[in-house]
Amino acid sequence: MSGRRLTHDLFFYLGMLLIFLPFMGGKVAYLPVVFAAVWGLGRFVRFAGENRGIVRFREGVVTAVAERQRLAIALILAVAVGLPFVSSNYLIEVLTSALLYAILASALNITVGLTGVLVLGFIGFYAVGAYTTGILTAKFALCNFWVALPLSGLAAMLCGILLGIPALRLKGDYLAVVTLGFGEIVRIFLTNLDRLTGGPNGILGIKRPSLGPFTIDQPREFYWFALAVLALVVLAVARLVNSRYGRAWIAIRENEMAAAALGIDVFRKHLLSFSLSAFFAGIAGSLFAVKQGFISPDSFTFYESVLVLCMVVLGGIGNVTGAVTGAFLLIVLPEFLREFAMYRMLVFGAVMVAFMVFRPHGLLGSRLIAREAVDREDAGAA
Amino acid sequence: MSDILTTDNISVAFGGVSALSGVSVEVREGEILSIIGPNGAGKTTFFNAVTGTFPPSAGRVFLEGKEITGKKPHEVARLGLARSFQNLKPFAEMTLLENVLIGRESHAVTGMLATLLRTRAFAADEERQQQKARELLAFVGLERRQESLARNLTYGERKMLEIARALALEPRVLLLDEPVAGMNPTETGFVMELVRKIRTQGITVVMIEHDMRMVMGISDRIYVLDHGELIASGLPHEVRANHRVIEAYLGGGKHAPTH
Amino acid sequence: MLRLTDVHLAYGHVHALKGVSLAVAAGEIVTLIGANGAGKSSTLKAISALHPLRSGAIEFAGEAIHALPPHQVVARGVSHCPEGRRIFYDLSVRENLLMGGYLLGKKELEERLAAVLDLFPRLRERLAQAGGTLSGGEQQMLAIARALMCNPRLLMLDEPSLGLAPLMVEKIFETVLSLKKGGLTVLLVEQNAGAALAVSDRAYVLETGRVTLAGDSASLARDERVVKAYLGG
Amino acid sequence: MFLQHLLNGITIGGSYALIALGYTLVYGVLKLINFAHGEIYMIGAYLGFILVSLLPALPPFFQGHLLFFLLIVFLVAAGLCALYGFYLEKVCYRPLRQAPKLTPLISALGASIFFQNFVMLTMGAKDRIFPQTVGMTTYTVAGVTGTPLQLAIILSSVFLMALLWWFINRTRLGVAIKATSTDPLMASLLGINVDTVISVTFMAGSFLAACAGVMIGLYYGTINFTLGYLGGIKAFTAAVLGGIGNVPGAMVGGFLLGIIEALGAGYFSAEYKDVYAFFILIAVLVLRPAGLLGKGVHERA
Repeated sequence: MSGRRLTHDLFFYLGMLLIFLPFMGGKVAYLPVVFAAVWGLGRFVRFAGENRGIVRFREGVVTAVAERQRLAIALILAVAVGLPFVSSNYLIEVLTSALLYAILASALNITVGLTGVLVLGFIGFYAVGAYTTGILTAKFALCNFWVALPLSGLAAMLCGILLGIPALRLKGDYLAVVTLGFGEIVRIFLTNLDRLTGGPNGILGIKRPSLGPFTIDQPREFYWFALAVLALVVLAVARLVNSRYGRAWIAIRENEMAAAALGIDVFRKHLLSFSLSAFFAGIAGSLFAVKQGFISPDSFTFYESVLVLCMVVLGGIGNVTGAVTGAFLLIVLPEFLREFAMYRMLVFGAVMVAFMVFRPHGLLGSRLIAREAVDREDAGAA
Repeated sequence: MSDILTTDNISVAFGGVSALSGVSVEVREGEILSIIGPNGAGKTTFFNAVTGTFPPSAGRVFLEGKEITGKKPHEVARLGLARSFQNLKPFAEMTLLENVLIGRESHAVTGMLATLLRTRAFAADEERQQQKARELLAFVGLERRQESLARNLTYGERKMLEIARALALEPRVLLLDEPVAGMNPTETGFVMELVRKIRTQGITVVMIEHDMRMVMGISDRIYVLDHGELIASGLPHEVRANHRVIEAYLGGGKHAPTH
Repeated sequence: MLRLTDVHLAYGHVHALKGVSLAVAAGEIVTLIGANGAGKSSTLKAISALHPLRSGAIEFAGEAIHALPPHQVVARGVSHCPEGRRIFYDLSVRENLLMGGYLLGKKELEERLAAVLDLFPRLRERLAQAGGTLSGGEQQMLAIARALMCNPRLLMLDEPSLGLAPLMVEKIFETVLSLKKGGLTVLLVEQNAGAALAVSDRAYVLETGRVTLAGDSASLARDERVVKAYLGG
Repeated sequence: MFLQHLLNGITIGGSYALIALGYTLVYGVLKLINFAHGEIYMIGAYLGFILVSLLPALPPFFQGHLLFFLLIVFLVAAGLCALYGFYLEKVCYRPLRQAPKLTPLISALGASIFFQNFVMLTMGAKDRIFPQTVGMTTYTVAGVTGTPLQLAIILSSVFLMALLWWFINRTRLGVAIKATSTDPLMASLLGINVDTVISVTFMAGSFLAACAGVMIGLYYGTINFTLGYLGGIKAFTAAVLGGIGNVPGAMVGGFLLGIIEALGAGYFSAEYKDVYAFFILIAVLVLRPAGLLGKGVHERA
């Protein structure tokens, strides 16, 4: 290491000290420790990035998993089904909520990952789904869960269509802001339409569903139920991806003009992906309502939208399994950080930054990376 | 021969600047027609206006006698008017096969439900489209690379992929925007052969091109654009002799384009 | 003055330069010819450090420059006028030129501006106009003028004749010749091989990322292979 | 009544505009939404709070020259925030220049969560009350009630915007920012150090956001660590309203948003105050997709 680099690093951290100083009061002593850790991590990652062996190992793993997809899926499913037998009720609750987020992330992946449309207020659809179920089954007790479930999906889908028709004519970041606006509008209405939504207090006493003689009452049963729904959603998304729909979506993401010139109705395909996402989000919302038994606007903040988006990106944009993985990571990981209690979110934010900086393509890599690995082998063989 | 594509006085203006003014052309069925002219003459603008990418501000466009003015690009494409782009636009993160399959989209018939349930009809349709896509890749000489990602193609290969993709629409008329720009003579020869083969399949070809050997070698007729206006049209040798064309484009100077 | 030694460069999987070695002496005009994708523009990009080398070395005036960031390559006196002109459309002609002389001192900048405008009197009339409103030929002139603002020792021009009317092309090449008379070294990339060979001293032919032919322009212009492939004989 | 709402709207709008400028400047050079920008604004407000709280401990000279003291507060808070902007770019964005489009967005959100929790841990989760510094005397002119503070805020916002305008149109570094926005590659070929330009852009944006933060702190009197979220979203909305990437657009958008909100809250219902902004935004975007002052999206052939 050259002396110049060291001076540079020194100034870098001194400057950081300076900006954090006003907030720290007497606790400045911690900072150098943190800086030292950050510095060390940076060095390590640089080493890892330069080390071709590690890169090749990762590619090997990606290819291997891609080749034994069925086996991998069966294995994961078996573990997922068996998990409740060895978990505490608390852990099952956490896992169930991870399942719901996984549904959301898979749904969002359709628009963000496949069509390349950034949606920032996605939780709005989730809220619509949850409130539809809440209002139908508890507030006015109009029908049972099994009727409310599809209706929740459809209600969210309707919102998606109503929002999509004007909004999808916009491009990129403008569209993102409009969806962000939608999320906020939903939340503000939920807070203020007291008679319908219960206002800030929300809706209480939403019952868990029953099916004939069985109720899906126990945490464990509900977990399985959510798992089944997730499996269906993932299957549906995967099948769409590997069909003309998925291809058209990706084509639009890559180049709208070329896609249109090849006869693809860009607007309708956008709207389709948007409303499908909304539908699945509504279904997830419905499950959320019955899982909690209680919903209020506080559960549907911008932060939740961001969280779901992070799941998609963290797992690897456009990667179906990536979205699910991202969801589990982001829900289960903070649980392990519980011991840090108040520092949990601080660490979480820092980890998010670090993760993106060091693994910009997400944990599992985008669809592209996996294919590049295969294509490289072709090129090598040719 | 009847006219398959005609424009009636189309004009395009961008923010007050006229890019195309009062251009009327008739494209005859089965011919190879070239549009030439200096850069900025409005050739690509003409393609954009015809295909609905940037609709004309005045005038009308007819395809097989039906008016298509102001229709969306995808509607125009489905009616049988396919195009390639000057700046290459392959779907970089898709394989070659998938790229061509996008062009088959308007011929695919399976619905959402069949796709989700993976019905037999779905499988049959998918197989049919893939078969056709493979044939097209073979047609342009890319069959061995069908599983490669489009981003890993060379420049010339990308141009070929664009043509295959446009052909996947099974168009009546194919618009090619500078198909041989930047290619060496061998590759140019291959494309010339390809364009002739496309015509024998009953597809009318309209192309924008700077390469005079290509233009003079395979065109049935030529239109010349300059400053957004049509300044000449006719058979290759007529156009070559037209003094306005020489002045505006071909040039007599010692540094005139020689290739 | 400029020397490339076994330069390799790759964009992802596309291996654009596969061991390019060439040299440009002070005061000469050297042309790179070749088909699209042969590696001409990539060579220029490698020299101005827009893309890191996979291996090899680039030396300018005796100093290795391939590890420098782009702005420091410019500071050493290498100016690159890329393909497609890349005028700042929303900036005025004057601002465009001032950006070209970004590294100069205040007084130096005014002097340089006056000198460059003497070369391109057309631009003087249009100083306040936005760059995007110029005609194609004027834009090309502005691009060259802007590249000259930093008072370079080596000027690299990428396809200056592209898309211009024949008259304009002639003008551009006359300008290049007059710059050479003023002592500037020029590295030219051209599709229009005939015109480029007519003005340059020496030339290199690039094919698929390699130099396949090199020599003085006059004999290359007569070389059978060049005539067949690039001059359309 | 109308004029009263208008005055309140302009006061708030000025600070929206200042924050919006940060979004717009950064978007110009990096084509990226700096989602942590709202937190910079929040940190600016807290720095202002910390500095103002120091007043009683300072020599009496400062108590006597309050305006001078406040000027120093502004400069120090804004200067430190400029450093925050510098670090934000350096740590969260610079390594991601070549990364997929959404990656920097996520890292920005991470930074945002980090900053929020950092401030919460060090300054507490409860509202902090700004010490009374400027007298709260009110003046009523033609039925419109205003404070000297309000006037000062409006004047300083306008002054800061003029300063920015001068910077980007009259200085070489400023023009380099514009040049880098249009074509970063070309800028680097002309000897412009694009990294420096980007750093400066972040610092300028953060400087303005911090000023807005201190102003809002003084104006409302209370601050909270969640301040950055809504402020950021509103300002971002303002930037998009005017046409993101467009500097005058951000100014117009900011004032407009402030006024719309104040009028909406005054004439309709205050509960839905935040909704009006979004509805107007959606309406504007649907009718004029590139924002009010934005240029139409056109492909250069």
